[in-house]
Amino acid sequence: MITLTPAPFDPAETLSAFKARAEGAGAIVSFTGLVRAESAYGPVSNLHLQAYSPMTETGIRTAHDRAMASWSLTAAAIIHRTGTMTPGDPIVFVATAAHHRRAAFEAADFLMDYLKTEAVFWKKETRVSGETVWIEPRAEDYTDSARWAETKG
Amino acid sequence: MITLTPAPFDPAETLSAFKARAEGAGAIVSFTGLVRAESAYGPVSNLHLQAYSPMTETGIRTAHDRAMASWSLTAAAIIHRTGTMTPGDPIVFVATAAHHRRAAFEAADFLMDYLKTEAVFWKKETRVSGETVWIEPRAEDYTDSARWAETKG
Amino acid sequence: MSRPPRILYFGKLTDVTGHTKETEQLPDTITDTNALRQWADSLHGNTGAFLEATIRIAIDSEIVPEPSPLSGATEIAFMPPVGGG
Amino acid sequence: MSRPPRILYFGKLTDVTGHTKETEQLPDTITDTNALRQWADSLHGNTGAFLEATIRIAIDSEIVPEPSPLSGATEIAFMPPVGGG
Repeated sequence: MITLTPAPFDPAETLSAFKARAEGAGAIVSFTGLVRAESAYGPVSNLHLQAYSPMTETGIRTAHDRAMASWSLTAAAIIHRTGTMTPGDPIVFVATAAHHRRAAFEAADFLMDYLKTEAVFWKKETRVSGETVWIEPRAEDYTDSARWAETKG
Repeated sequence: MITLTPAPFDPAETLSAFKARAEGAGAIVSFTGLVRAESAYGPVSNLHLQAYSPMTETGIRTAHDRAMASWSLTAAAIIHRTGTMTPGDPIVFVATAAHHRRAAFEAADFLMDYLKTEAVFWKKETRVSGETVWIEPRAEDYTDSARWAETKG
Repeated sequence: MSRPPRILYFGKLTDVTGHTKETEQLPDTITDTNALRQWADSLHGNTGAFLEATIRIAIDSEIVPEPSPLSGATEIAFMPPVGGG
Repeated sequence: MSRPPRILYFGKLTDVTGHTKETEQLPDTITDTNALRQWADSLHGNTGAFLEATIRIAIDSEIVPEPSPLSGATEIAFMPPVGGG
């Protein structure tokens, strides 16, 4: 299940719905990403995310399908915000369900690496100072994502 | 926050409470373990867990404190059931909050490895056939737990 | 005659243009990605922002090698580097 | 005189004894872990279950090397191997 939404969402409600759908799984991992109050450059006022439909969804769908196949998941869900968010707001939620915990952990980690590095989003940070900056990819993120290229086809 | 409870709990409610407590974190990982309907030996009727207080809590507290220190977590929560559960019931819930996702993932993984291998629990499986078996430690679980000995002091 | 394509701007180019969708119609004389970049740049202050190699062009949701012809395109997007969510 | 210690049984030993807490009082003559194992085994059908090396003994919530004296113990637990939750 993949959702790209300009509206706020509640990670706990999402986990509850996912758990109902993951009937029969032994392990459920969830990841929630929240807007941080401090970036590397100082206090953050808001974060604005642009997506390009359907390219963004297509990319996420490909990562989702790869995770389902690579780790034999019984279910997976991805929710990603677009639009303007303030510190503390959920940006992204990923849940994975599997028979065993190792698969659920690795698949959630893989999906998050994809979403944080390769997913088609543009991100503008507005600082408390009033300055706005479009965030460029970080070298650290590419390193995380590259981990999977070595271990999974 | 460590809770050992003979009463059922709701992972989604727990995540909601944890998120409120993890104010300021950028990443929250949760793990929910559920009683599986099938074990290696066939269909499961129920699972009974014994703990030995306060030894069980002390061990979990030690793992919790080690995780907080090793990964600079902003918060961590562990809930573990005792008593009798049926398939689909949550057995264990772990949540970790950190500034960055790598720390939250690794710490949750570490805590689950501890809980599934070294934690002081005794587990009796009652099968649909009527047979009851006290589950002995699995070699696979020891391998998972040993991963951390190499990388973290 | 086919309708002229929609032109979309993402990321920092949104700030350069002031909008995510071009309000000007693409002239018939602009037939490939090179000419498109020059046209967009001159339309928006000649800053060179549209000429940067890190900006990729997608035609109908597919990033294309350049130069590529624009014929038959329904939607053309200027895409700065994507950095994830 | 101190009160005799509580004796607790966990895991598969719960099934052997039928309870998690010993209802019989530990005699004064049982002064170390070896004697305790023999006493528990004879009390519960002489199956050898209490003599197994994989069963560890905890005194006041600390697993002890064996043999260990029981003097001063408030609580003694027979612990089969723990397998996590």
